[in-house]
Amino acid sequence: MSNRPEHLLPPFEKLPAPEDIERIAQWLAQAGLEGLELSNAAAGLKLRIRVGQGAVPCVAPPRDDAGADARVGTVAVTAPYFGHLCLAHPSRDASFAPVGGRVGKGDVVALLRLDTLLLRVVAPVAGTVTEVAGQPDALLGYGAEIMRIRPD
Amino acid sequence: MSNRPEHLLPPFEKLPAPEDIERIAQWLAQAGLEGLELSNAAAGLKLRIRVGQGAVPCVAPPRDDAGADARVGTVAVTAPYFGHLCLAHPSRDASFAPVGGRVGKGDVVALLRLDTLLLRVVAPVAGTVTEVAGQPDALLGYGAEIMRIRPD
Amino acid sequence: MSGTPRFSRVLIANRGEIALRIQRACRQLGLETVAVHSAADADSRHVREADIALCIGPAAAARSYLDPDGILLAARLTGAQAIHPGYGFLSENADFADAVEKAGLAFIGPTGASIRMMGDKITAKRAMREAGVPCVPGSDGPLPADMDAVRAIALEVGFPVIVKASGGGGGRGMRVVEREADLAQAVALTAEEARQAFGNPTLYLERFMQKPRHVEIQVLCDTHGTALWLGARDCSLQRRHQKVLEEASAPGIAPEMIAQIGERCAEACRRIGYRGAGTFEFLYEDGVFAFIEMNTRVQVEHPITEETTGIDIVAGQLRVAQGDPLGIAQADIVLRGHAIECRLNAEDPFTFAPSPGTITRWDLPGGPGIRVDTHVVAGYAVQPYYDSLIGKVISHGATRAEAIARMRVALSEMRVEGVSTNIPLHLDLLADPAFQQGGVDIHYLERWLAQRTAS
Amino acid sequence: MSGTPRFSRVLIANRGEIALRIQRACRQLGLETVAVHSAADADSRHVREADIALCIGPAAAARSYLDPDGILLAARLTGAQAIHPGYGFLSENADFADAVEKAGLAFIGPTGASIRMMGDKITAKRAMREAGVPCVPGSDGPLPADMDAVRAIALEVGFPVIVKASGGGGGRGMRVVEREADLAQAVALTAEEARQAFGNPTLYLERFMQKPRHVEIQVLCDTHGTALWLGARDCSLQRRHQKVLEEASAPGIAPEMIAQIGERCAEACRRIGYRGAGTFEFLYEDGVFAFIEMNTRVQVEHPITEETTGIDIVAGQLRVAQGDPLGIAQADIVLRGHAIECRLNAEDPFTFAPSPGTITRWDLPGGPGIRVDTHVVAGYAVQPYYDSLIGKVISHGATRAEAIARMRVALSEMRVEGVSTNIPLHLDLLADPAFQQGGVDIHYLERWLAQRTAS
Repeated sequence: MSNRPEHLLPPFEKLPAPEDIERIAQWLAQAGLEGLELSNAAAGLKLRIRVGQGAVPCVAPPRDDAGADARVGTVAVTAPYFGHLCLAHPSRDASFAPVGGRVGKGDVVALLRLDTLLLRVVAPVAGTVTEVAGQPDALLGYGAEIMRIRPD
Repeated sequence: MSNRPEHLLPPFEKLPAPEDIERIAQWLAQAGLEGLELSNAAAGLKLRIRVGQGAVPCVAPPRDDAGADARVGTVAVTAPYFGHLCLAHPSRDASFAPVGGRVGKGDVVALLRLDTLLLRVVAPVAGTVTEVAGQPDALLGYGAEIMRIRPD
Repeated sequence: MSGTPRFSRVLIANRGEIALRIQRACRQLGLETVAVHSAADADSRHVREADIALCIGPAAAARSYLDPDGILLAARLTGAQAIHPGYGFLSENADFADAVEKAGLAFIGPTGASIRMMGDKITAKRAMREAGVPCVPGSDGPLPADMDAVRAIALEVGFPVIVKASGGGGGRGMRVVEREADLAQAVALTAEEARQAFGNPTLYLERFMQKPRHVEIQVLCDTHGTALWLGARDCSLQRRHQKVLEEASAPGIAPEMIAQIGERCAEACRRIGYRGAGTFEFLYEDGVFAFIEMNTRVQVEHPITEETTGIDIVAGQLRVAQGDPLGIAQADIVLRGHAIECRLNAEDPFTFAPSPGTITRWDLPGGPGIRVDTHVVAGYAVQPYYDSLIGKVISHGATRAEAIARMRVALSEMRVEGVSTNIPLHLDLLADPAFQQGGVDIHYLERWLAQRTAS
Repeated sequence: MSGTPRFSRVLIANRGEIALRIQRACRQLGLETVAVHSAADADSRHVREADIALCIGPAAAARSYLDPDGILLAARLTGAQAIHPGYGFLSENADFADAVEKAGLAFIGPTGASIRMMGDKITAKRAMREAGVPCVPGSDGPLPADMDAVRAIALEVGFPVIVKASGGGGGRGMRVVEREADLAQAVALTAEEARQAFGNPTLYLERFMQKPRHVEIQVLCDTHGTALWLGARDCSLQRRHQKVLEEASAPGIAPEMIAQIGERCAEACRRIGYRGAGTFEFLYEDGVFAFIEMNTRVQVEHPITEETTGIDIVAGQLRVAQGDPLGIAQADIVLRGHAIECRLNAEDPFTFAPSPGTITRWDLPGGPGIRVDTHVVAGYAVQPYYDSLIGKVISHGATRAEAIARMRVALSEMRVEGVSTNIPLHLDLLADPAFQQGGVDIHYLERWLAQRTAS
């Protein structure tokens, strides 16, 4: 009798077809989930789907707009959460990762400030910063592009 | 204070641009009108647009569907009014213009029956009937395609 | 419905939103529909959904929607037993109404005789006066030659008055008189002008309404003696005599006064044996109502009355034409809240030039108190041959303020691409302080537009 | 609004049609909105139109709409002073409500304490009993060991009864007893089963409602002592405990009986200091109302109550949260006509498999008595991550028959392409004679579906 959201997974009465599993895995990945377990006690079935995430840095596809060429082969650094963008440490002047700068994988390239909280944004790959899209102090949403790195 | 339909012609305060006149002429032709007179007494302007109609038999453009090739270069005979289609005279058996038959320009190729009234449908060009689309006794709307003629 | 229905298949002799509106009412009542249409409207929504669709001519209205013979023939060929004329086109053509009935079909509207009477302003006003419907105070005939007698009439009518030549028209042969002192000279001048211009010095005199509002009363009558008035609408916001935005009820006019006028309108309907829906249009200023004309058909703005009364006017027309009693009494009609209608036109919101073309995006508003009447769907091509009305947004709220607020939200969330619309004009109007206060006169919008252009 | 408003910017912690519904109410009241959304909903209509939009996480609800910390942080970063939780997600999370208030923001809903009380079925029922809200008749505690005493209880409750194990659940450990003669054996068997299955032979007993209807009462309460009931809704048409089609009022139940129950619900609200909107859900059979639970939030089906009362429930929630008095009394609430809501889901109408995808055509219905609440516009992509609700069509008519007729016309003229919808199911249901007669029970739809599948 409640209006709680229903999960939109297919009814699980027999083992899903491989293409269904693939589709579910894709949804999971897009949804930022790591895995899923379906079980049907009556039928004695259980299905676990796990998705490797994070390990897949998002290489930008070629785009139509100006500068598209320059982006081919670069990797976007996106906001892992929302918050105000800090390209430099609040107590210092120098940018973490200015255009042309080199970064190592896992280096802090920016911070997200949430009130008093500071979240680190790290480089998903080692390489050279080609472009910084985020404006200092702008409120960024989750997934917003902060900068692009050309991998070594 | 009335809700009568307003005619949707551009305000006529100076002479319309040639492309506007062309556009208006096109609307008129599509609307089955022969001409239009715009006048602006204050500005002392008057514009007459006349459209030659009827004289332009509608040559079918090439179409994608099956049989398109066969239609290239043929002329459609369309219903000049609405009514039930008679492909033969009610008191006779033979069709006015069966497929493969030859017709002269202005020949009666079908009739439209409106209750007790009979309207003649004439060939817009001389040629050979390539296709009869209209079903006998069907209620046709104005402009419905009855048959196609390949001009001589 | 009582007894054997007169008809089960209705021919809709119109196009656009009202054709769809009629079709919805027919389907709701279980009636089949015949959509007769021009070649330009073949892809229209109501055509697609009709039980029978028949193209009766080219785009030109004269050869389709305004062709009485064609429409009667189409009714015969499709087996329709009734014809709904909508508004505009043939809806107030008395001869057509007679021809329909003569052909044994039901005309969904009043009798030809009623249409004819109301179509003639002189007979209409006479009938209204006799029924006690207030008309503009005036001399009720030619002015006498004696100036003292003229003065007495003017004083009884009340200044300002307007002196008019009986033979005049089009703004010529008339003169406004503000004060008694100016009356004699004005009468003499106007009589002389009239003699020269029209060869007839006969004058008459009426109260001059300087800043009147347009207020109208909706009526609905059956053929069993019931005539109901369904409240008032204020349609003062007009541009070039075309209504732009309407509301119900009329702000700032006491319900008791509306009830008094409404009752007289209903009584007039009973006297003349009026049937179906109709509207009594008035000018209103300083507590004075003056009858202008009666529209003997459903109007564009009927939905705001439906919203405030809960009565389906178009379904009511159909039931009345079937011969059914309305089944409600005046006491059953309770006005609830306030409703506003914005007419959406495909036109430039500044120049008002029509904007025909294909509508590529058509995101409609919704939510509480929002009703949309439109024949448009995404992909619809606005035709250049007809009026530019592409839909109506109707808001309803417990108060006028709530209706305005809902309309503003609704229009601001509409997205239309492919044609220009007057939505920006409506949004500006809805934000206008004088509109928000309520009760602007029929010249207000033109002044407002002139000022907007100037600034 | 009276006094200084508590907030001028509202964070909408939800998605889909209810997020848009809340945004409309905010804009109507002149409040700014913050749309927090998941990455999957970036193109959503309310996100596009919000004053501030912030993506707070990926599609997974756990990391967006169900993330209390993230939502509170988002409120702080965007300067929102109030949070509307909608339905589902965090709307009935008492800890979240407390955290919001503790952060100095207004939670647009009842207090955490009210949510907590109603979230626990035992405390909820106790509170309801004390307030005179009827609960299912039963033993009100463990059955005594003495069989004569059990029999006396069962006779007072009335047969059929259901004997349940206190430790049971999920359909196990219960037994329906039709006649007094079978009672002793049933009690013995169930107790033995319960001892074996749950290690606890304690039983209780309730009236067994065989074919109950789901009837619920909407309430709306301010913080100044006013608690109103807004009529009843019948939501018996359910599939797998999901409501499919709802109507107001509940057909065939006397208004006096609804008024009596409604007054008790309002009284219960006054007793527990309830604020905002809420719903008392009942099972109803043979004149007996049995309280099930209270939903402490706005419900999907709130529009049908808005249509029949003319009260904007979501705007009411906002006003109450501002600290304003509702400004109306129970006597001001007049129920008018009948309303029906059809929930539109992107799903196969036969298999009910979800049908995510891009909606390429979305032609909405309209006309009198038709309201549409939807976040969908043409081009919208139905996300697979959330529920499949793509909109609600609400019809309102002077009578139930008119509401049904209008809904049938409305749904039949909708055109949706790109995804499958349950519109065909609704059309079949609306044509069903038992539905048309009214008052089907909560098992009806499942039986109807089983029969449809079988045939």
